[in-house]
Amino acid sequence: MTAEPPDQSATEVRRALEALIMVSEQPAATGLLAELLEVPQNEVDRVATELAAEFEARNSGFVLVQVAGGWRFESHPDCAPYVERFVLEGQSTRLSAAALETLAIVAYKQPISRAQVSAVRGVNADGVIRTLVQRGYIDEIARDPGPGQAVLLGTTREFLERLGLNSLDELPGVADFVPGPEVAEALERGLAAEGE
Amino acid sequence: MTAEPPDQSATEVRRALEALIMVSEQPAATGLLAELLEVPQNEVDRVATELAAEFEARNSGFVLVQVAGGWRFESHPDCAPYVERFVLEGQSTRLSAAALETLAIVAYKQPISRAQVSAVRGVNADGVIRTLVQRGYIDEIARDPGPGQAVLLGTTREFLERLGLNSLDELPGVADFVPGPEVAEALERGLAAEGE
Amino acid sequence: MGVSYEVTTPVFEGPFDLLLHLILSHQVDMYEVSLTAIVDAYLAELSNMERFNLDVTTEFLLIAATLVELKARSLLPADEGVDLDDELALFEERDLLLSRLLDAKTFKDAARVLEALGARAALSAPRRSGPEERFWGLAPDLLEGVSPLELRRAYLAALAPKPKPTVDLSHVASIRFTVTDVVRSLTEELPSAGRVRFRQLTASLVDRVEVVVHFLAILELFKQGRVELLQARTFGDIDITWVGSDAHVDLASVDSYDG
Repeated sequence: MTAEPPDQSATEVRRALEALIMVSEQPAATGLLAELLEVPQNEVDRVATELAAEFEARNSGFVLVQVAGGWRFESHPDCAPYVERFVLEGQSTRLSAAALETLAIVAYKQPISRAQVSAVRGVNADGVIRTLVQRGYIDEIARDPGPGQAVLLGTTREFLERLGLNSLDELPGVADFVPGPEVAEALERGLAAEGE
Repeated sequence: MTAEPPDQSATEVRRALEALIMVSEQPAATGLLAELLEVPQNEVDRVATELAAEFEARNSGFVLVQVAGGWRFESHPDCAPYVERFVLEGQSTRLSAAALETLAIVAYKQPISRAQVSAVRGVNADGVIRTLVQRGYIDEIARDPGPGQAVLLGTTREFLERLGLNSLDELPGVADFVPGPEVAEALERGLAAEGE
Repeated sequence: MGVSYEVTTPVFEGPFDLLLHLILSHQVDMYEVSLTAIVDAYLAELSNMERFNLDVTTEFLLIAATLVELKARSLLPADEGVDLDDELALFEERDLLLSRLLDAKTFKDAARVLEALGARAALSAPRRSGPEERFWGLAPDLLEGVSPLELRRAYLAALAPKPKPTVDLSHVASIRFTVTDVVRSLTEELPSAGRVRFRQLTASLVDRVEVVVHFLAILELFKQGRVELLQARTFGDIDITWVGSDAHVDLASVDSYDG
């Protein structure tokens, strides 16, 4: 190791990174990888990003992606028809419209209490919330410091993984969804007393 | 697809093979791969062997190897020191409360299916079960004779040794404890659900 | 009215969902749309709903009441005697409803994006096989320091009845009776009273929801031809006159509100 060529250690970091991500069951956290490889975190992300591009350029059947704060290997979306036949996990039942809307409310308004979710939905949302908790999308993340100490809900790490997000920052801003003036106008007109 | 270049389907087989081996938890059996890719088994072995050479030539941190009648990606032996540190340090050294509860359920209720464990815990327990299996504390010990033939889990010899027990009979008794009706129901429901 | 509406989705998740659908589906001829059409459509949907629980019903009724209030205001001739507070309260009510509708629309659209993200992510399966067997032995013994008694404790904890997720009823708890209840009691009281004013009838009620329930009960009796209603001016008091025979009031049809 004493007379190693200048880029030997770069190669070693690259290989070790591949090996570690390969054996990690969860997305391999950037912080942990940096610690094990004894390089700065941004170096981990830089090398991994390069690798991801290399695998993509090679037209690989797998991709290296950054998800929930870590790196992991996944099958390439193009190969979904083959993988679906093989992996049972991919066949998990889809969320209902009600569950998706409730999930959106929790994702954008977290931390949020059950009562607040119900208020936004306009109907009691306890049943839907229970389903989302059971399926691992959301969980209790805090307690309201107020007198009632209501449980506050938020999204989980698994939520990020299932949506392929690295962090909540990657969710499109809620402002993107706020209805445009024409919808607001239509709604307002719908509620306007005629003859005004 | 009508005017596809001559080696398009070869590329597709190669990519699908990589994808399938990447996401397989066990070595991907050659026979199964051949079936999914709709090519002869010797073609699977030929392509995989080529791929293995390609990854080796690339000086990858992982290798593609043939084990137990199937193919799988493994970390490269050169990278073992990093993987060892990862296994030693990268993971928690204590069982989480959730993992301990799951282990306890398996210990006292064996043989028990994954679905039943999840039903009793009220959340999906597959991840925790995988960890417990890898640590050698629990394992598949039977199959449900029912229609679904669900895998049934039980504790291992290693589990007994680590707890300093000679046999399961030495587990502290819980006979005086009657589970609530919803747990009983969860156990029944879990079994029924899996049989579906 | 000339405005036909089609309900494309038979199941609405809540009053906002329904109202949103009704209003936005009228968008085609937006300038023709009247509140009356919306209210009629909403109430028609409401009466089509057969069985649902108290929670759902009250939420739908609250919105219905707001709509009816808005409608009533538009139908009655303007009067300089209108109470400014009442009018402001109504505007506030409408703005509140509007902002909740906008919220509903926002999260409906956000849900679609989450769904698309999830669908895209589902095309890839993650690698989860973990370290090869040869490394397993290196993993720290997670059972170190765990005694059989602790295992027993964990088992009992796992099987202990979980605290049932409690249904937060604070927003409906004040409703101590249903529309049916009120219809029943009014059929008993009104014949002897003959004529009564709505404000008099509801003077003792504290919560606005209870007033709404009474209002709906009166409307129900009106629909069944048991009472006549007279409101002299916008937001004025309503005179309720019992005209019904002693014949049995059809409570069964009222049941659709709270079944």
